[in-house]
Amino acid sequence: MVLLESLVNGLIQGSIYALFAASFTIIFGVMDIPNMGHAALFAGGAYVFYQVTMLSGLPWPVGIVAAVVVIGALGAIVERGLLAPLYDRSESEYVFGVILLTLGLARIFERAFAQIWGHEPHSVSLAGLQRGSLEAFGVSVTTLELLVVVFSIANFAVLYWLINYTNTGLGLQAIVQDRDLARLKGVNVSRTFLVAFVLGSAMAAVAGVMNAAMFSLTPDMGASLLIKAFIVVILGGIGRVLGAAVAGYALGVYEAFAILYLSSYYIYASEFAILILFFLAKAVLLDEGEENLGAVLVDRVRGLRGVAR
Amino acid sequence: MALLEVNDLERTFGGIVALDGVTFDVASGETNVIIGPNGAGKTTLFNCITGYHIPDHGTVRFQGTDITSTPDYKTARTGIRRTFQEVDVFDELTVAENISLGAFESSPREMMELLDLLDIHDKEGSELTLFERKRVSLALASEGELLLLDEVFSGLNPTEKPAMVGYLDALAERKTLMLIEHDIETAFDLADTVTILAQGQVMKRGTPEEMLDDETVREDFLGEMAI
Amino acid sequence: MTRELLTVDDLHVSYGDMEVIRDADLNVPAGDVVAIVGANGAGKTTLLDAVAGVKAIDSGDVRFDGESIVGEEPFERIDRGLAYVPERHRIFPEMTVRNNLQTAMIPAADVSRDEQLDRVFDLFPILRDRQSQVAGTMSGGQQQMLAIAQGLVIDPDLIMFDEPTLGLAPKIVEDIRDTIVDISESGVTVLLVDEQIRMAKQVSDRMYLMRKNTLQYLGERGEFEDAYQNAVDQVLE
Amino acid sequence: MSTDTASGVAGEQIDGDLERIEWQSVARSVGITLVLGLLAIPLVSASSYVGYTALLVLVFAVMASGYNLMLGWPNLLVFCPAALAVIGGVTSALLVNVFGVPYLLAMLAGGVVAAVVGSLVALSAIAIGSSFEIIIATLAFEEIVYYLFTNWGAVGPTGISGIPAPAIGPVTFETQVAQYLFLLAVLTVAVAVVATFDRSLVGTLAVATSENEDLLRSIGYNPTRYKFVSVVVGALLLGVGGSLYAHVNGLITPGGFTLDQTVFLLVIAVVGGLRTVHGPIIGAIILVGLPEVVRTFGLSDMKPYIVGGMLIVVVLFLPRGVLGGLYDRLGNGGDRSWRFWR
Amino acid sequence: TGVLGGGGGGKIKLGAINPLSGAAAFYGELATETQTAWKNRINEDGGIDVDGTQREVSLVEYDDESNNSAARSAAKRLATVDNVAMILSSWRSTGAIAIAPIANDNEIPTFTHGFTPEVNEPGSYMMRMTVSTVMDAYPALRQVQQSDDIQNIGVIAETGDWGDDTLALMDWWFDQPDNDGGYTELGRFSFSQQDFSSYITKAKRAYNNDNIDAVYVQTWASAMQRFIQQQAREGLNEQMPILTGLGGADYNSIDEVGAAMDNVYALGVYTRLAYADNPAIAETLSEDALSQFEEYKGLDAPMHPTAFNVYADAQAARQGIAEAGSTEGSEIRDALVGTEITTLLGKTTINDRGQPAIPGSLIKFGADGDSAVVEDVAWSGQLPPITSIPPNVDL
Ligand SMILES: Nc1ncnc2c1ncn2[C@@H]1O[C@H](COP(=O)(O)OP(=O)(O)OP(=O)(O)O)[C@@H](O)[C@H]1O
Ligand SMILES: Nc1ncnc2c1ncn2[C@@H]1O[C@H](COP(=O)(O)OP(=O)(O)OP(=O)(O)O)[C@@H](O)[C@H]1O
Ligand SMILES: [Mg+2]
Ligand SMILES: [Mg+2]
Repeated sequence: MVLLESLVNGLIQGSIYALFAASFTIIFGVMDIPNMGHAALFAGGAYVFYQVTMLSGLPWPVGIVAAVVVIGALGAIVERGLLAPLYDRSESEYVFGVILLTLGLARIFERAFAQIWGHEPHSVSLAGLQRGSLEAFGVSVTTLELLVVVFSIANFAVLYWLINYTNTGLGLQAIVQDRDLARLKGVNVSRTFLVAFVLGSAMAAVAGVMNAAMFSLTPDMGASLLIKAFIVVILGGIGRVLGAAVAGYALGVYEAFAILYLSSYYIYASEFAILILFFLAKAVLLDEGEENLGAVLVDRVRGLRGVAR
Repeated sequence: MALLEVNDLERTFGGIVALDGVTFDVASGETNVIIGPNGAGKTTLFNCITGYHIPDHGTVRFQGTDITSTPDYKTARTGIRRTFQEVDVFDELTVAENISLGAFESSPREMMELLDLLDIHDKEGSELTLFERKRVSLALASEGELLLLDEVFSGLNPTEKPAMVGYLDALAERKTLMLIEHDIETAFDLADTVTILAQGQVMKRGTPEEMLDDETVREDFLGEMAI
Repeated sequence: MTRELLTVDDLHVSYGDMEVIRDADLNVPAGDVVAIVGANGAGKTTLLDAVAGVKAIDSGDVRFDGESIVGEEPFERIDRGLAYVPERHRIFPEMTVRNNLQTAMIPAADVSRDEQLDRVFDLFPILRDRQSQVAGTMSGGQQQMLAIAQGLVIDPDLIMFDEPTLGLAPKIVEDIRDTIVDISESGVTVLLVDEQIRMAKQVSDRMYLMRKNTLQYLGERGEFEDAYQNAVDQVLE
Repeated sequence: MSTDTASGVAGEQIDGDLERIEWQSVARSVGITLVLGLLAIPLVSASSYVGYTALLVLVFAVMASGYNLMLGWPNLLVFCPAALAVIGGVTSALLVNVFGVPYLLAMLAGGVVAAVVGSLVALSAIAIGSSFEIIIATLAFEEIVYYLFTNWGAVGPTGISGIPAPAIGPVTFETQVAQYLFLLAVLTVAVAVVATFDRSLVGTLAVATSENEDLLRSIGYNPTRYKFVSVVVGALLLGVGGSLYAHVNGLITPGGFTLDQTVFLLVIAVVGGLRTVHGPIIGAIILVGLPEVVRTFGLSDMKPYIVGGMLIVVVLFLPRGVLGGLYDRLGNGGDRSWRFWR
Repeated sequence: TGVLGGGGGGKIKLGAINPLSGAAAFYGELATETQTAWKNRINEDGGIDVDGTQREVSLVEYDDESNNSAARSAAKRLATVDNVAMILSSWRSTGAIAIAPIANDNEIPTFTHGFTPEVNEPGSYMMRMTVSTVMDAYPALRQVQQSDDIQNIGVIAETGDWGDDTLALMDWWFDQPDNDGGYTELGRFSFSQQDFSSYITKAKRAYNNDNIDAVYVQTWASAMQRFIQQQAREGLNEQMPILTGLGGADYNSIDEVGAAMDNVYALGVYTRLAYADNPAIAETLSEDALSQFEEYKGLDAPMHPTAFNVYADAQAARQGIAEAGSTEGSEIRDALVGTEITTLLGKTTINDRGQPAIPGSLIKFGADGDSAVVEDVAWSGQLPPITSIPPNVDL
């Protein structure tokens, strides 16, 4: 009973992580852009929705469309205007550059949201979905929570299809590996990247609306989710859409159960410890496609021992 | 005693058998050329000798000591140096700096003189032409006793190849060389012995003349251009 | 009169202040194999890059099948049937062999994918066996085969090879040579950059020498021997 | 000698001895720091507030110098400098407060403990290998340090307060000018460490690891070693910086050393110029000083725009940071490490 | 322009450190607006009477970015560059620790909202009118003691200092021989927690197993609201009361929580003012407080409990300066400590450690259709100035 309920809680919590991570996967996981401004796009979508529905009184579908369009356009401007000039840089310059630049953007956006809409939490209503609820086996979930689960799964499904079964997805993978060669092989580099970034932004906008409807709307609404999303995407394996989905839900479920059994301070600490161990284990066991575990282990241990040389 | 003794080396990658029981010796001062089809395991053999990869089975002995599982940076210090199939130099360092990093005992100047690099000593790695890069990477690799050179001629044009042969001849006076090569003509010019590797196995070893005399070798491995 | 499939007129290309190609004219008749030979750094790769649309040109004209393609993006040129196999087995190292081929087919809207895959797999059976291997873990020569397959898989009208036999074993070089002859016979036009020269002589119908940034016409099939010797002398002097 | 003149090649450029460090150039770097630092004293003593800001600049410059060693040379994306700094700070604060250890000893102990922890971080980061996984794993490590400290009675969420000012023997650096001089001395030592590292073979090899590990291994060097040394030395400086922070402020709270602080240090290092000896100092002046300028002009409201805008401009137009950009402009490659024998 | 430091004869310079950006920015903005409204009112009235001369007030405000270092530099700047007579408000606890040495060294009386035993040392220049988390829990614990239905409570608290102190208080309280009942720790969560369903599940399990009869939740307002909403959605409110403290900080958005407030006990200190229309609540407010609140309503200041509190700080500052007849920090402090201060919150005294004894009440909410209503005042009286755990004041 409690277990079932915790499982449901975990899945819902996981869906929230997954919801945020889904749009982040394409921008960070696939396109290799560590976008620190993603939380701002997320909140921005919700603010546009708030403006259109709660302040201007238009129906909610208009709000969704407006959020998608405005944030998608914003994404396009950011990608074309600010990120594109960095693509040719060496790896470390690129990573630092993108992190700092999007951090700067995040500051600007957060401040702008606060100045326009205030710091106080707003509540938004999404077609009254918060109210309706379903009950089965003594566990109740709201319609909105269900929708969030469905939406995040649908997001991942679309992404999975897009990355693995479409030209755009193939092109994306190619660009990330070797931009010049991708162009030479006829991938429309600027369009593909633009499309993907805009798609990621638009997905973030819708996710933001849902998150705001579930909880409340503040300028820094996505901040705490951003780091989880980083974890989820990397845990799932860069570029692996399904991996990110699984990691998102795993994290949610882990937290839900950890609350039941672990002294609460250690939930997050243990989460992070597990994460580090996971990376270490993965590095040792699955060394870039090598399947000879023994040899890899020996290699690694030797590499470390070499320090003392 | 042979300088290098390779005994029954095996290495697989997943289901792919790259080396399948390779055994041979290289005597000190000898220039040994390894030829064979693409994917035969030549590069993997170099990787296993240097310790870049650890073989699944078999041993590598250098100057009588077992170095099978010695990591690559240590084998480099004991006297086995190599070049990579993808020519590599440090792009952000100048030629002189590159070579100073590679040289432990001998003087960088000597090496640069030998390889005609003095004139370009202050060009950065990223500014070099292919031939220059090849020479710098050769210089980086030339400190050891035994030099493993992976396709040093590939991509060089007909005027550059003879020059490269000249450099290698000069090196061969002092060092033991193993070359992986697809350019049969040039390679056989240099070779004291030739090893044919195919499907991870040593097919035949012998002098260049013996190879050219062998009908099946000619047909299967040398191609008509070598004739 | 044969139709000129590719024409380059008065082409100038530079890197920064350095002019790498000066006043180059090139005619590639449909169905022929045209070879360009020349020393390292002469500008051959740059010429192909310019024709493929990955390197911007300073001035001049590039026409494909009669139409100017200057300013077009590479994907537009590929869609016209212009394939390019760049030098030194440039492939996508972290993708599988199959995905490498699929990626190459993205801009070629009208080819039948499975058929094309089958065709290149027949040409390079090793690639069929290694379809799901991560391309970067293949041997150098295998990667070169993949690079060539990437060019062929779009069923082009004109294919440009930049040193296609680099790093390939002699037997495979012969296979590639035969392949070039085969595809040429099936109507595909080939523009070949080769340093080995020997192969260029064997397969080409027309030959150019790239020397000190200029392109010099060496002659038609049958006239090569003298012209070639001349050219080599010039290079060596 | 005659061949030299004949081919126009100076002997030193070619026969450079990698094991030999050019102390002259190290001394130059240190000298510049010291002279400019001393020249600024009138500013410090004239206004106590400028002086206070100057102390912060020096403290952050020490920390960022340490961080720069990890980021700039081997390009290891270690994301837990704040954790290493707080470890140093807490160690030194507890040693002084609880055990009455003399400050200088406590400061060194802070550095050493941070370095020991840093060595574990380094080994893990090297084993993990992939950049983004290193980022997340080290971020996670930072969180763990935060949880452990907030949960540990001796520190707790409100941290340690009432930490005495730095002192050497009987001399306590109470006044701002005194503290400034002490911090300047420590920073000078830090600059000496970084410059020596930079001009040494180890530093050059650390750079080489970021370029091509396989090639490095093939010529007999173990990249692990040079990455390791960079991180450990960096951690040492971070620990010392954390100790300075604790004793200058009299307070250290775990909450002040989380992601925000890490990002702040990252921004200082990158804005100043990665892989430059003086970059972190320039970065600290800009990033600690900027908010004060903003305040002075009554633009507090605009600060996020100003800081955000500055980050964007730096990234777009000065990718190698202010100092790196300056060196590029001057065209002399500045103190790029591998120019070690020029 | 004649603006000299606190000691001169021109305007009285007061400093303000408010979080205008970062996590607590919402409160910082409220503070700014309220302080500005207060200052304008004072200056319209001719200023503060300092030893016979009417002097106007000027405010120097800095953003602490919700961050300790920034708070510290701001305090330093106010103390050394601006030479202010007093500093008003700093939202956060660790921020208060960061600025305490500066306030003390420079003898600048500082009103802070942070709960921090560390700064509440004898002779401290750091003072406050706000209730602390520990004081927060006090009426709830009294309620547990008095109620027959509630014996054991489940406690859910933030990770961090406030949560720690809450748990410490619980330990101490239930250890006292006179206090029966007990508590179970149900979990800690971070400040930015959005989803509480797992905690509620855990509480529900404890409730169903008869281990607890109510939950006590310690957190800030927005998170509290989410908690209440989620618990109501689980249909749990009717059975299991939520006790919460929070000084009643901002249940002004109760409209948004609506009927979910059913069966919630919340401590009202400044919130009460928002329900002053309710006769039961009005009972708990003094005449002075009510009339001052009427005055407040005439200002252009936010109708928000946090704003009421900021205003009370400012009122206290005014009283201190006027009574001291000086802008000397030490004299203002002497005038403030131990004196009865009248603000819109009622009559308050601040002890030598800077801790207030302040009136408050525990309000029990119920539901009326879709909206929440005040059902009952469960407790009313003076909250003791708890300065340490165990409290050195008899509760
Ligand atoms: N890391 C790896 N993972 C998987 N397979 C590998 C790996 N390295 C090599 N192989 C496979 O092992 C075989 C031998 O490769 P190797 O590179 O040694 O060939 P080679 O003889 O050097 O060929 P070439 O002449 O083309 O360079 C090939 O089939 C190759 O695909
Ligand atoms: N990206 C670049 N930036 C600057 N100069 C370049 C660049 N690429 C090539 N060059 C220069 O342009 C000239 C022509 O180079 P290109 O690669 O076209 O010659 P190539 O004939 O293909 O030579 P190879 O036989 O070595 O392939 C060379 O001098 C080269 O240094
Ligand atoms: Mg090979
Ligand atoms: Mg070329």
